[in-house]
Amino acid sequence: MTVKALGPYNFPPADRQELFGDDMLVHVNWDGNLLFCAAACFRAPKAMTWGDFKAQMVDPWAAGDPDYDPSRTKDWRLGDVPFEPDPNKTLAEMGVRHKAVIKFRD
Amino acid sequence: MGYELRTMVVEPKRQTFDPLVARFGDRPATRYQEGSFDVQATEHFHYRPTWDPAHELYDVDYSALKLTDNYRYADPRQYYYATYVTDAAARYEAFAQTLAYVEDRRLLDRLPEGWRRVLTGAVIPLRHYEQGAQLISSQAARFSYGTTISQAATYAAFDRIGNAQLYSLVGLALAGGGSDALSEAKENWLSAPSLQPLRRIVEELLVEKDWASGLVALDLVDARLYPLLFTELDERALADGAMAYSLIARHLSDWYGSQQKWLAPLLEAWTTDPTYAEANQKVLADIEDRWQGRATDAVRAVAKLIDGAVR
Amino acid sequence: MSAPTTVRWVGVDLQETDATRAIVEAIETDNADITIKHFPGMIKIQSPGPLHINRSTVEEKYGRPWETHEFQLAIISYAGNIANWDDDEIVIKWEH
Amino acid sequence: MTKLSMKERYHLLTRDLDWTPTYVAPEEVYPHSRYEGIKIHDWGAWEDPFRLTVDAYCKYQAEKDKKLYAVIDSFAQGQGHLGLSDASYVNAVKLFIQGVSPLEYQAHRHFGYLARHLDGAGARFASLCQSLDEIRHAQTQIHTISNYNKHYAGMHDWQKMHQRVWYLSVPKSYFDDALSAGPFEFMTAISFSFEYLLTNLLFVPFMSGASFNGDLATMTFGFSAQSDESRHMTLGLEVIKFMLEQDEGNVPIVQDWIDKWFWRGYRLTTLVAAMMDYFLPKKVMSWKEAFELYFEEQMLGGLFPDLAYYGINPPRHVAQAQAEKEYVSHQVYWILYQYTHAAAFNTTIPSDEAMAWLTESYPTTFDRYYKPLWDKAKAIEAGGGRFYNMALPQLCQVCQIPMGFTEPGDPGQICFRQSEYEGELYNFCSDGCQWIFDREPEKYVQAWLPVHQIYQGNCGGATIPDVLAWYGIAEGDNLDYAVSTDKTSWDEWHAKGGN
Repeated sequence: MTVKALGPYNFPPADRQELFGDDMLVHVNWDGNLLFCAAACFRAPKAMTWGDFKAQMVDPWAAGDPDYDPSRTKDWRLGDVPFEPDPNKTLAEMGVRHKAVIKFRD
Repeated sequence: MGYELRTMVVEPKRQTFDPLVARFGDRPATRYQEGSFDVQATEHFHYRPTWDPAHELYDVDYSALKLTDNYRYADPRQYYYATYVTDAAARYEAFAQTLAYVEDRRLLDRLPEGWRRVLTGAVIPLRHYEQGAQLISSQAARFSYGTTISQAATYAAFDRIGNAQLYSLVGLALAGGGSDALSEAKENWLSAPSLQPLRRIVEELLVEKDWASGLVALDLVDARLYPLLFTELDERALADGAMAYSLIARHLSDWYGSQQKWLAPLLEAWTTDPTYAEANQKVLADIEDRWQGRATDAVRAVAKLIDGAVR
Repeated sequence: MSAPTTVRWVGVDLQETDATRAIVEAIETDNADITIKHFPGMIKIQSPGPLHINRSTVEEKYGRPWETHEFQLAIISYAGNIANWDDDEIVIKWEH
Repeated sequence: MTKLSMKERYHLLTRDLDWTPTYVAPEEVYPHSRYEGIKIHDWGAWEDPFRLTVDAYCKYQAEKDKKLYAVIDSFAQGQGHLGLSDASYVNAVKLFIQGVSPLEYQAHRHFGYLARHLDGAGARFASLCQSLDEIRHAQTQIHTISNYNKHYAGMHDWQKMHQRVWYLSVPKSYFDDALSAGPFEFMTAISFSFEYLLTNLLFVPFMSGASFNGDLATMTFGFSAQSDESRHMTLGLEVIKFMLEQDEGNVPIVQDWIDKWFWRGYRLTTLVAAMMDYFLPKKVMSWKEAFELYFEEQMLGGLFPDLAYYGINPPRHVAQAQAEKEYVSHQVYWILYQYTHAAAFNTTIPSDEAMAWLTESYPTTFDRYYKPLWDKAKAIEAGGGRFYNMALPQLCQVCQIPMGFTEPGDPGQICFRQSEYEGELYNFCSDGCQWIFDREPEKYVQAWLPVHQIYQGNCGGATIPDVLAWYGIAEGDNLDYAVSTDKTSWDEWHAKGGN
């Protein structure tokens, strides 16, 4: 189904990847912990390593929960596909795309 | 606790909303100002309209006539909803009283020769003209930019359908409460040669996309039609002893005065705008070129009918 | 889960003011089996069948002429379909 | 001469004004009324939902406003705001002027559009009346709340806030969605789904809440507006029936729109759910009770069996809304609570008394899922902190609410849905929102999502203070109620007052 309109109706997405250049938006959710009401949204360089992403973005945010222990994160998934974090791989190399969702548990 | 509180005066922290403070200073704003200035959204429209994908939901480009600041214009009557309906209610009440008097004294039956023809041939058919005028005004109410303009156009649209109902009430009264005079007037609107140039203008203005062009061109017609019917002809009615006509005419002539009160300053705002004055003047001149002659001809055809009916 | 509803209520919500009291009384007079609930500032009237508001009954309760248009000054909301609104009565019901 | 009936007379004063143009093509006069696929064969079959002429309209409305403005004036002159149940109540009023009044205004403009662009004169006149009613609502709200604005925070720049602040993109995008649709879909969205199906959930409990909390001015404008609303509801129902009766081919189109706009409207009302259960110091009824009374009983129980006659089913995804009545208000308030540093209202941890009421009102969910969160927030506060979420949240592409809703059947698990369209990913809070996107992706890819715009640098800067300044949020508008200027002032006024 498409939009019915009086004239061509095709506009570029307001938050398409190209507007973020070498960066992209990445969502991270702490599954099973409702303290954070929703997944966090970060702007991160595609070339950022997983190690930096976790230490510089995920950990400071999750530390808003006094019970957060950065060493206890586990069960990582990209969308619904499990992955083993490799701190030296870049987000792009891991297959993380603009507006993708990463989930973990503790 | 309540009693003690009432004796203490709490000083306000601010007098009004920020956009009004920015425009008029930090002092209490009028209800007209608070309900009008900067009320319409201006940014971050989420989706393009499917009925006009080339524009935004609110867009200055719905007209060629432009203002540097759209709130450069304000309605001198300062009508917001409550004051508008209050005045309108009084106007309709006054008209109802006039009509009741006219009916009570059977003044329509006592109209001198020819005046009935003026009513069914020229005046009552304006109920259709006014409905067309409502559509043109509603186009302005939706597509103009900024609440001061769109609000005045909204009330004008409602006035026009109100006028259409006043003309219809005259028609009902003329036929003793029945619909015969209305049918006759409608027939005239659709086929009498004296009204066809007028109907043609209205129909062509209905397909005019630029809301301001529609409004301005309609005003060119109004500016000839209303003085003819309700000022000049009123003189003749008085001379001729057509009391009912004169009593009714006053209400329509008053309405036209109120219409001018909001519209004339809008034209002035366009022609004196610091940025767009020159461009606007050209657009307005084009509108005049296109419609003025035709408006004159259309109203002349109505005048001719009247001249044939009464002296 | 939806609360199982066998009765298809129609109803009106009216402002709780002195001026609406006569209307409420007229509704009570003309409609059997209605239920009335009070909320702050508001009265909720529900009826298992069509709800009638009759001009003549309201006029009797007010002791003065009353136009059905005046109902607009009292009503907050309603449930059902306004099947008729003329000079003499207002009827709210489900059609099908 | 026989006297005309009310119906005949009304007909002559409205529909008989119309004529079929001959100098231009009729379809050129009404160019917007065919492209949506709705077929109307006979506008003459339109049943006028009410029979008010312009003179009667002005008379009754002037009378209503005379009463209303007298109350507004006396409330202001008598410093009625000092008699509220508590200053925290004003947060509900803030949400109203920021989020609802601008919608009234949008409705005003676009019913003006219907008054121009529908082919049927009866429907146009009803729309024109509604266009006037809606500017009435916007203005009476502005005028009532103007008095609160003089004394309380969060309302001083509502116009700017409505267009910029993250949570207000929820109502704005909802209305932008309706306005950008064709005239028939707009009527299904606003006249039917919003005014008929859902408006009671917004207004009636809100206004009863205002009354109960000492806000007579708001109660008066609310109930006075509602008296117009009953006309709007009638129009909404007439529109739906008219489309369904005109052509069988209209039925699936209307069903689709009902499905879409129920969910869209329901998601919007979850903000009201949070307001009802958490913002009002004195509670009137819970969201769950209101939902059962006004939606389940009256709409699912009453209206939809009527519409079944035409082959219309209850809205797709309605079961999800029914399941959520047990917990949705807690989820939305929890979002608002933890992002209060970026909001133009104040939230706080519910008092023990309020918490007990929540436990009692939501016996199966509150203690199990939400009380533990509040306990944690309390613990953080006991340690001298205040729990604020310091990351920007993921937003739903369609409803634009932070994605804090949970999986059907599991209030413990956040719900994620994702679609790919032309090489880009889009995220949704629910099956309902995903379904809406997948129907019309070209529309929803345009959405101005506040979080994504902040990250593009379009919202005043990169830091929270930059963005707040751009939002029009000043000191005192945001943060916890405990440290708000509203509370400070209230305590001061009442101390002086001898309390």
